[in-house]
Amino acid sequence: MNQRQHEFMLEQKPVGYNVHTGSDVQSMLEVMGLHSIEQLFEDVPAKVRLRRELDIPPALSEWDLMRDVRAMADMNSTVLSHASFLGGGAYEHYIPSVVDAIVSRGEFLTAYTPYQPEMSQGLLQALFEFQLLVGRLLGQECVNCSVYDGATALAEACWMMCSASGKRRVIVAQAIWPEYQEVLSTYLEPRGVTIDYVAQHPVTGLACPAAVSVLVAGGDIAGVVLQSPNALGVIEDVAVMAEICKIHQALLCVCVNPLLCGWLEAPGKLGADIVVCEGQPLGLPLSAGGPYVGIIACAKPLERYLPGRLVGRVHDLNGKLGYALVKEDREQHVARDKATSHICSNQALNAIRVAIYLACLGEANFMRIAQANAANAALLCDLLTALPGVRLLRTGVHFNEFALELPMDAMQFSLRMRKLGIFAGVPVARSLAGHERGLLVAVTETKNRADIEAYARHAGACLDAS
Amino acid sequence: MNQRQHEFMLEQKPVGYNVHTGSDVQSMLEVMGLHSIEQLFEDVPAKVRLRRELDIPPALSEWDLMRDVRAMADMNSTVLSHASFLGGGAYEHYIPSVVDAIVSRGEFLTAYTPYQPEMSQGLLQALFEFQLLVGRLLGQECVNCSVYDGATALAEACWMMCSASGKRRVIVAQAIWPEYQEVLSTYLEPRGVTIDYVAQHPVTGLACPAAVSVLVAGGDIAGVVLQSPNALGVIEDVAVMAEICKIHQALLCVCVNPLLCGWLEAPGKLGADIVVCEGQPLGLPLSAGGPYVGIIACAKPLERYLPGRLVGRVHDLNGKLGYALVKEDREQHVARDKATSHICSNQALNAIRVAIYLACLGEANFMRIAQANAANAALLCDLLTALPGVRLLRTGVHFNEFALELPMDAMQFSLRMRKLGIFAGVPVARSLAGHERGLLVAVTETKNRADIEAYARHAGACLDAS
Amino acid sequence: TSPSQTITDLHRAGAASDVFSGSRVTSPIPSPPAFVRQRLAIGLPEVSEVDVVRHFTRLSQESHGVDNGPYPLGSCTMKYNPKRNDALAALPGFACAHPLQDADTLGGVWEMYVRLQGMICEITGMDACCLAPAAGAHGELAGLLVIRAHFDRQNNRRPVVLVPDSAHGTNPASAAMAGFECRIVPSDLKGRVDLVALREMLTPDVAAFMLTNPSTLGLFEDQIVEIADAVHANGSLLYYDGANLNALMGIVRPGDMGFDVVHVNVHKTFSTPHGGGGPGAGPVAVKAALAPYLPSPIAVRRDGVAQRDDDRPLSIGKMKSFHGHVAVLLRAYGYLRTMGAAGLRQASENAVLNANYLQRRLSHMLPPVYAQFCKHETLLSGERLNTSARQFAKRLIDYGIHPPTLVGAGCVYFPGDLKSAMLIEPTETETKASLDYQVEIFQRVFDEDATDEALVESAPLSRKIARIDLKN
Amino acid sequence: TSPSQTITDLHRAGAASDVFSGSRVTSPIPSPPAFVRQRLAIGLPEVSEVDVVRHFTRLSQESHGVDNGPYPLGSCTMKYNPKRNDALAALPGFACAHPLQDADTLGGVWEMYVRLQGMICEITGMDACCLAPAAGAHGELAGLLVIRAHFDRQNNRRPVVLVPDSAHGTNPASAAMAGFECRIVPSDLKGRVDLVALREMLTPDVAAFMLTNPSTLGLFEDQIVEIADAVHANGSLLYYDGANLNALMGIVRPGDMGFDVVHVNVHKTFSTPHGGGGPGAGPVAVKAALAPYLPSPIAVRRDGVAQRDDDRPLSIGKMKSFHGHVAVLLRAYGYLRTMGAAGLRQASENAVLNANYLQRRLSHMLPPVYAQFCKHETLLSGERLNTSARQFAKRLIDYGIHPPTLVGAGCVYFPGDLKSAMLIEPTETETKASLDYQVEIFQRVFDEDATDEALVESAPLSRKIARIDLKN
Repeated sequence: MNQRQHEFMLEQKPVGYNVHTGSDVQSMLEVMGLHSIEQLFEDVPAKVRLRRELDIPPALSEWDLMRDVRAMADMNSTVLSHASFLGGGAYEHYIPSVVDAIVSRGEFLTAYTPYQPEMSQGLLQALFEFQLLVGRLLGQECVNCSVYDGATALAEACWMMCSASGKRRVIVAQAIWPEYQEVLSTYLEPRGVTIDYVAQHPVTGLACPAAVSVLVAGGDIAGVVLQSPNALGVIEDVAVMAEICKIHQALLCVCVNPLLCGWLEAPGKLGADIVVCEGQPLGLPLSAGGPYVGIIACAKPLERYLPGRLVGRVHDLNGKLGYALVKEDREQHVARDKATSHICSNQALNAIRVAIYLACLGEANFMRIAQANAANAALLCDLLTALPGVRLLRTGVHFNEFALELPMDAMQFSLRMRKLGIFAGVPVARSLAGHERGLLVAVTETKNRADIEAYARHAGACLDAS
Repeated sequence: MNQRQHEFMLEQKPVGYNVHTGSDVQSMLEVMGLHSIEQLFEDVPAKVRLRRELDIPPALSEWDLMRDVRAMADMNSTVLSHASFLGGGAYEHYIPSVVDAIVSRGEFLTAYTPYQPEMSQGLLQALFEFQLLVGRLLGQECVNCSVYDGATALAEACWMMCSASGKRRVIVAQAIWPEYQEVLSTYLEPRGVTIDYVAQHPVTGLACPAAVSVLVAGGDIAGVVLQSPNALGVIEDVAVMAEICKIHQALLCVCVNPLLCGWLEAPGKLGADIVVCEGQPLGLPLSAGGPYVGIIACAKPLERYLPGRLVGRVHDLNGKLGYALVKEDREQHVARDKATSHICSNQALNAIRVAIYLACLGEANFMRIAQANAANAALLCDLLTALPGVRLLRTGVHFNEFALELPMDAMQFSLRMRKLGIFAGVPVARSLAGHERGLLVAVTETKNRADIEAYARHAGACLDAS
Repeated sequence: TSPSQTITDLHRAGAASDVFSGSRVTSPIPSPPAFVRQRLAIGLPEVSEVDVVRHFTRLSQESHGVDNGPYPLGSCTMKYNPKRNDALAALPGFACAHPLQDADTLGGVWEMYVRLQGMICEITGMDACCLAPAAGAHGELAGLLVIRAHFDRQNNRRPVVLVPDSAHGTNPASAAMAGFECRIVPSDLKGRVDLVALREMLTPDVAAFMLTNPSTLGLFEDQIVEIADAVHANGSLLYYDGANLNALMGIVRPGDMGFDVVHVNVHKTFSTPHGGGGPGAGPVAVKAALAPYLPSPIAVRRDGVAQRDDDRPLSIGKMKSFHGHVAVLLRAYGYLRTMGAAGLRQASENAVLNANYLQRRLSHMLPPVYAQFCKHETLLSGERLNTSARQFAKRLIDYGIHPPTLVGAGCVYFPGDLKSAMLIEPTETETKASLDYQVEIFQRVFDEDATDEALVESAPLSRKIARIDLKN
Repeated sequence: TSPSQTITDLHRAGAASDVFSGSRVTSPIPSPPAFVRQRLAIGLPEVSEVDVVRHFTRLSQESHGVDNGPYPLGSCTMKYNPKRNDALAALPGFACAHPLQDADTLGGVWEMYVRLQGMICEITGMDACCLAPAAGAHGELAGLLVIRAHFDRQNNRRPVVLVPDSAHGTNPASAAMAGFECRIVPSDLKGRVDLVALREMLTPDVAAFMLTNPSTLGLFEDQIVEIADAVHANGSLLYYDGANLNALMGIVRPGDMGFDVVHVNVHKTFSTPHGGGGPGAGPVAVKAALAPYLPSPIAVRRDGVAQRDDDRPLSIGKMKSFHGHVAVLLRAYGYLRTMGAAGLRQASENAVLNANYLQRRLSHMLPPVYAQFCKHETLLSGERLNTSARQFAKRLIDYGIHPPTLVGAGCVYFPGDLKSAMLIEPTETETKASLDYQVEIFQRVFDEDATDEALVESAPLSRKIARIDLKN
């Protein structure tokens, strides 16, 4: 050990991200007339103090940490190691490199909520642009600055309908993602909201207007929930449901795959009062499940029921336009138990991702991607339904995902396909009990004709082997 | 096709990164009274014009490009897929994530050479800090703002010695990297510089002071070149060579692994007039060979012979201190054929990497890394030389790399080890002809005891099999 | 008076991206359903890639993060966000995995989950943990639903939750979302829970008392044992809001203080970046008796192999889609593995040291509201200011320091008449030099406040826009 | 008058990194050799990680790149640097490969090399290409050494290289490094090579004439066929400095114009980032007769498999360690594959369009030195300015536009009496709106120059420091 090192060793070495040297600590304590940090903890009752070090694994250097986590990463298969046709609410899409290059910038990444608008104009503007672009995409005027994900967005939207109507009953077309059903229960049952599920049409897979109509006519309904494409991949008829709701003064909330709005008219323009979506398809990596971004868009009259933050254009004291968080009287830090929601941390950085993603693609490319999703799914669907024993489970029109009935157990089929390097799809049985032969297959713009034909070829082989 | 798209299709679509819409082009041409861009090329003689499109592969979308390059990336093995003990002038080291996070920032990444100091103070300061920290590390006062790599740094340094001395003969201790030998020929022979190689001591592997002494005494020698550790991994005695040079008024240039300067006294402090190095070990990824960074450090009197850019502290017109490129009269854009070098584009961003790397590690950690390299190499060396038939090729002291003589062909041994997931080392034969059983093995801080023991265990098995 | 150009105002140009130059549409586009027309226009910009990059680069430069300087916001724990953890989250093995892959192809996720659950249990003194909640408030909701399920299971309906008047707004809001009625427990003169009042309020209908300790006033509740005893004696449960856990890691554990349920804000205590407001993550941990009710899924190790466990019949169910913010939790994992036990304890010690050092150094200008040592944050009084705490804070902006937390500007709530107070949490990753610099700037602004009120009133002067006064 | 804090002035703190918290020293540290002492101190800073991040984040913000705004430097082609190409370079399959791995474990490198070599040959009209040179000047040196080797092989020593007076400084400097004597060919009144003078200078000792076309004055050498004929008639070779290739891609190829050797600046024409001065790459391409002399290694495809070829006995040898700037070349590959043939042609067309548009719009303020259409860059005269071209440029800084290239501030050389000229290269990735904005700012500064000379003289006023005047 050399002299310089020796000198270092004499000092208390900070550990991890701690920054103080021993002499820093000493001089700071001296300013306060103290001799040890321990004195600052004298108000902690001795009987509950931890008298040992925490029992957690030893600290790792950066290099060892990378090795450790890389080893865990290698335990996961991915959509790079397999050709993935998985959907079910999260989709593999192409993400321009620009998105990552920008959101990794420290000014965005390490910022807090922009409560001080003068210091955060750029962040506020980026979030404003998210609201602006997403509002246009979904066809609604007001967009909040994100909630956790699609499922919680739907739950919050249901409560919005309850708050706005004063009623506590919601009708939900059955074919929403199973996770969304569970989250609706988690969020709404404690607050006394009743959820009535209405079955889809057994042939088309569409929600049944007649069934909904009967229920809504009851009069105690806050609103109706529709998912499009639904959990069977079928595109719902938003307009007809909107008409029914309008007649009976119920609200309509549509949960949409935002990419569908690049192909077909936006739900907001078809009469939905609230449009929610999982924003993951708009530039967010799959990340094994999150974080994603939940989006709620609504018509102006419902704005005061929106959960979470809103960025608006405001004037500074010289009359210059700028951006700030607005309408905070809805939020928990002001309204507390009367708030529209408890949400505080949201998904701001992912909202910025969405804004950059949409800006990168632009109008024409975004529409083309949407069309390509539809076209690619249609191609694979055609190829697969040409195989013996394979048929579409529901006849409605699909977007980028469709449910098949296979001549064999879907899980077993998937396992065979996996061995051939393909994630074949998500079992339908998770959303529709009793359909063990049902498989939900998603195809996005990430797949080319060769990928699609390879799927069909391998599927033929896997089915033959049964 | 919808209306909006149709509108788009009518316009000339820009391709790739081109930005102009058809109407942009039209309106710009109108300003100039032109009707087509073609008119701007009328001065290009018709007979040499290319009358067809270039024959290059069709354009790829970003997604397809990623797939294309990912497929090529998968054709490479890496130091992640194999435990690598390769050195030979490029080393696997741990690089703090902070380094990448900073150098990927667009302000640094997409900047040009800071010829306008007022607009580039941050860039200039970062480069100044590179010079400052590297100067301290190598023990020299002056450091230039980088040249291409270690090999060209050495070649440029030799020319510096020639320029400063007016002589055209350089003595080089033989055991420099074979690539460096080749680059010396490429750079120096056209300019009439003679290179005399002096063999190393056959037992210790050190350069022979006596042999050098005799040659230097001849009097027409611009300088002497020494690499440490040399191409056999042996640490050279800089001080004794400096003494010889001093006596005979020749200059001494030492090419050092910069990490060695964390363990042993810097060559600049041991009497070297010029210290050059390949800066790759200081925070640069292996990148299959580049870009790396060449560093030249020298004593003040030699500064005016330095190639390339220098950043200095200067005053603005109010007397405030700032940074700017200085002493440009040495450079090609001023001195043209009288310049110290032709270098224009250098390795600035990698120089910034080095500055951040050194700042991240700090004094104590840098020294510990250097020591760990020495310790890890010593451990593996001990384990391997305990195997039957394995011995050290040269007895000198090693740093993080050592040359072994194996009881079998080194290439064949390496192939066997590769099948076990280990890159065993670099053949000695590439630098020392006739030593087909020689293997140069490097061990850095990236390897732990388990890695090292695994190497030894597998080596034993591979040798037994022979 | 026009705002900055937004992305939609930029010059129409070749689209930034070029997904289709390689023609990705493999077959004819199908016909839309009969009942809905094709989309004709959206209103998205058509901007060149370089313009997108320049636009958002500029917006980032007009923002302020921990990477730019001190960010002493109270109860937000704006500590350094390690870059290495971002690199972990970007590893394709995690970033490119689909959540609905067969569970056995996500072994690395469950392995990380099992380890992180274990570390959180140890740090909080709890027995079981679920990583699914998306944020602190989400963890609160999960915890309260667990409490609700616990009493439901006993057929013991308790419709009331108590929260202190100083509680974060999320506490009462989460309680309301969990279907509870909120009652507010007053503070005593020392800024702590009024124990007498609490005892009176502990009626048989009380399910839980939610507490953050140290409180949002930066004070340790030194009667915590008495509080816990009183709560438990009433058959109620004690909820720990983990927002201020940064003061106590390795020193005292919520579980040992008597708390039954805890949530942790990994974007505070465990250093994951805030990202301008999120995403964070809010794991919830509980004592063994409550474990069956935790949300699903959790990860368990069986026969040495980490795996997902969905078979939990008493679970309150799902809090969100899939299984949590993997990319955020991975960063938290990286943080904890870098710090180790000693590092975490030191972090809390230094966080408290830094807060007290600032409190002492600032006390002649901004005396502490409660004259005693604080924990990781300090509540200072702006009563000596000529202008106001708000203008003082706005003037700090001109010196590149983010304002502390003020009433109405942040997610903290100051009870009673503390309108002129400011809450400062320096965190442990600020050096002494940084703290001294902050003191120097505070002094400069304090002097300006004394000598040039108009200047301070007009702050900030250095930013793109002047002060924004919102009437909401 | 103290400069900004440097990293060594920052507060001494826990070291940023923590390589050794996990104890990486596996065994005792060996003893140093007897003849050298152990290092006792270096003088590196000991700074906290957050301070390192903040320090260099600040330095980056005090810099200016293409990502920040227009960068109209002449002969530097500061076009947009696509982010996707950075992502390619970061792929572990390339970033984590060791150059001395067995060549058969680097198949992806050779595959990329073969493809890129082929595209460069096609774009330049050459027959063979080596990717090894590290930068433009390095490519020049390689090309000149190839020429030297070619004549040596014929036992035809030609010690002289001709360069135009307007040549980049690297041309004569590289010629000197290659051991040639430089002779300067004058320009004619139209700014082009003086053909009469050239013919006189083409003596039997001339190995090559180095030319960039368009020239650094932004003009196409329309007598190129005559020049090439004259050079070849003398038995000399014609060298193409690729610095200005951005004007001609897909329109006319150096090889078709009669050039024998070309280098390409991938950090200009092929959009790889300059990184504040480098690293770039300077592939060199030649006609078939010169191919044997190219530096080593090159990549070849044999039996369909791309591989490294070192067995080239006539090669001039190595230009640097290993085989080139893989991470830079990969970006160039990404650029070319994104652009395709039509995209490249359009890029050159638009680059020329943009330069002419600016030239026209600015002509009432800064008339072109040569009154004719330019190519990708335009040389403007500052003679109508009250102050100077230099001060005009400095004032642009205050409006966020990087100054054009001026005499002595950049790597371009203006011959003769063009001291008040400025060279502007807008590049094709600036939109019309960006060009119009630049015109607007130029107009504003021009008006200031007319009405408020003192203001312009004192520029820049908006930066951290005022003007720096160097006496060197």
